[in-house]
Amino acid sequence: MATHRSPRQLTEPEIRIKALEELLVGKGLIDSKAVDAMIDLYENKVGPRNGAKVVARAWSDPDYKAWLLKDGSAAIAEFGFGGAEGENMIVLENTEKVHNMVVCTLCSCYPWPVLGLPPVWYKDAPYRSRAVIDPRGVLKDFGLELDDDVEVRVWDSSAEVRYLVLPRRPEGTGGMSEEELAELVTRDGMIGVVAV
Amino acid sequence: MATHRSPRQLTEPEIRIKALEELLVGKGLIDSKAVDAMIDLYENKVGPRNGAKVVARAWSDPDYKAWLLKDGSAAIAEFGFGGAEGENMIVLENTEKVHNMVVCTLCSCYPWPVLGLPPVWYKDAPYRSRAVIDPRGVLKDFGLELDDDVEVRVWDSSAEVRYLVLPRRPEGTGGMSEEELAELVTRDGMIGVVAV
Amino acid sequence: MNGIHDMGGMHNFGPVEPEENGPVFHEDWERQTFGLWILCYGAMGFSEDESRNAIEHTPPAEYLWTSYYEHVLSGLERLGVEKGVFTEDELLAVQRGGKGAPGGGPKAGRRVIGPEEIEPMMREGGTKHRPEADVAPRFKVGQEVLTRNDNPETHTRLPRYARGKRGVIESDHGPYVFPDSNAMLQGENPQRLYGVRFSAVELWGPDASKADGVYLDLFEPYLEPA
Amino acid sequence: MNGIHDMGGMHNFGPVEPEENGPVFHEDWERQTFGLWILCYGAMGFSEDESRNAIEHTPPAEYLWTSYYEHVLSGLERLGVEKGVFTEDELLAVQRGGKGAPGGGPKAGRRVIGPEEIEPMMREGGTKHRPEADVAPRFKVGQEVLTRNDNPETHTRLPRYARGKRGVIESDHGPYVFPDSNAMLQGENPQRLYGVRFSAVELWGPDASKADGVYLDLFEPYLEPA
Repeated sequence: MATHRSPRQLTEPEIRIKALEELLVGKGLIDSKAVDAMIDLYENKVGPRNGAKVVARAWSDPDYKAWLLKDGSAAIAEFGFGGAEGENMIVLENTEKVHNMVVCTLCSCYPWPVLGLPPVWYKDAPYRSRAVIDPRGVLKDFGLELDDDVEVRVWDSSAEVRYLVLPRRPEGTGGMSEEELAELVTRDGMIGVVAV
Repeated sequence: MATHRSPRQLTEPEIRIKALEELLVGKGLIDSKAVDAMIDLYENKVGPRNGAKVVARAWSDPDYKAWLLKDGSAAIAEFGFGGAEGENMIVLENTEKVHNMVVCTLCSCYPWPVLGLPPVWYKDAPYRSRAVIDPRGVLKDFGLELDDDVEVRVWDSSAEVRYLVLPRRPEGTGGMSEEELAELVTRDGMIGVVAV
Repeated sequence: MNGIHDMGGMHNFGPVEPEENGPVFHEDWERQTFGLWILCYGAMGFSEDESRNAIEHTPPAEYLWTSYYEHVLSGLERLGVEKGVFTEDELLAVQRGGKGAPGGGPKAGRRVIGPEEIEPMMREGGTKHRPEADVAPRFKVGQEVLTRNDNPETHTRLPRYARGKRGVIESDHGPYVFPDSNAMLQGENPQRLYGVRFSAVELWGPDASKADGVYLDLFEPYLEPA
Repeated sequence: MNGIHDMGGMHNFGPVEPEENGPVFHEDWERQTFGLWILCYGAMGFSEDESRNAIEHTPPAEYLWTSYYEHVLSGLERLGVEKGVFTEDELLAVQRGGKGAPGGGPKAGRRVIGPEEIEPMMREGGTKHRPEADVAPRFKVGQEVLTRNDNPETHTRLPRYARGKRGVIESDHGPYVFPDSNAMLQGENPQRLYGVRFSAVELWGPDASKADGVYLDLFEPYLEPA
């Protein structure tokens, strides 16, 4: 009886993933080289630098910005970004009076083509539980304090639409090129948990 | 980084309780013999046999039953049962058409003077989570299937009132004495998860 | 607090495992934890509301991973530090075989309860009913009420599944100590306590059994007229 | 399912720990789990809705105690068995250094995806938008709606905190695959998807910020006219 409440002992994840891959490769269902290619794609090729380019263009080109806010998927595809977990994109503009932030309370939906894979905190309980009930408290954890009259809009991406935040262009960047602007854009700014 | 998500290692409860008692005894706040007396009271003296006596009396004596249903605390005090976690008692009568069951979803409130300390399952997540949303499913786990037209009343003891279920008196017990009847009454019957 | 303890209505915890004639305690440490816990109410100087509040603050993963008396242990360790009875370092030192500092805490001078006092003390109990409190009822039996949809980060006894829901007052228990205040050391602040019935359909939607209902004892500040 | 994954609005999980420039993967096994996971969609033959459903079925204590890619592992192990790709015994045997049986599972004859196919496949993606589906909208932008208070034990994308709540339709995204059906292998059953705004006060009570709101994309069957 004493142990019936004890949680089941979990095998180390290293052993579990190794066994799973070995099993599926052995059954001829998986090519290990394809696994490596998948990892390489999202570890080294697709990431927040993509989103930064989109944001920098929107900061530089009013027509592009208008298009981006009207049809996110199409305007983002202009850069060749799209596909898995970003098929249907909506871009949210931060202004003086509106601050947008994105969460997925139920799992960790995230716009891969423009931001890559989500950071650890985005997938964890503290962010997922608090973002919808205490967004201003979460923003403080990230060092951002907003005035009471700024409207905070929290986007809980509960279905298949994915959201990218268009941060406010920082002051004093008037003379910068698109490439220089892109350097200023952070992943967290495009999730909407910090200003840029 | 790899470990920042790992749960904190918990010291074995054996070590924790020993340290706690040693510390409090050392500070002159606790008498170990009083701890033993507390354990003895609830391990050996106060338990569901108390409640069974109350139920058997109610089955045998219509006046007592009427009193019990009207003023549970007073009628139970007749037996000398009362005090901690049973100061304010309400007794719920099961009938052909109404089945009562008791839970405490928020912790594990339970009528100690008549039932003793709660069983493990009463304190655990499966019972606490399901009793209110799927009482008939829980009753099936205990082997009790009720007709659709029986009204199930779930009492979530969320404040300081404590509930005791008065089970239906079994068929064919007409000639039994109060003592014999008390032998039939089970703890689970008085929580309302089984019939008697 | 919308904590993990507030689990009414959750799915996926598996079946209930009945245990008809199990022992009261399954392990010696459970036995000791129970006994010490009840004495700590007096020795550390906390109320039942504070005890519940402390237990609820067990970190959620730990709350689900460990058993009831480990939650109690967690609560006692938290309260001992909060009440200034001992420091965390002191506790850790004793766990490692060291010694605690003598004295400590606001209750250090208190009279220690002896074994012969236990039974009378527990048979006496301590009701939280405050019939003498001058709080006229706002609601009457039979009246429809709507529970508030408050989400305090502090202790409360209105479970999440029963918030923003329509029910009917079934009974008026009179004034009781208000846990939301008492757990926060803001006084007993007695409030009228009502037995309220909610239909299963109201709580869980149209697929729930039409016949069934859930009854909760709710304090007046949790309720609004429907 | 009212599972532990549905954690929006819960308290006591502690502060968010920002990590500005962390690596994409913190451990080699996370890297491998991610890569294998995405390939398993094809190799085992499951949809994203089934994947989410499997991950949600991680036992609650384990869900909180372990990290994201362990939930994924748990989901993959569950799906592999459910889909008949391997047995639990077989998996355990391989974990212990044994060999799995050759073949197995409905997808055993499927063409294996090679490394050169990865990038085009992911850049193509697979939208769940079904503009061609003939489902006329029941609601229009600007309309007030009330979310249903259903509590299915099966997969759904209406979080608990947004049930029985009043919101306003902000946008109509058109027809999308309905996860509640698709996760249960009951077909795509496309339903109109709406962006709905809820005020923070409606969701969390009068103490919430008056200015703020939460936006959710909700399928038409989740909604009723207000």
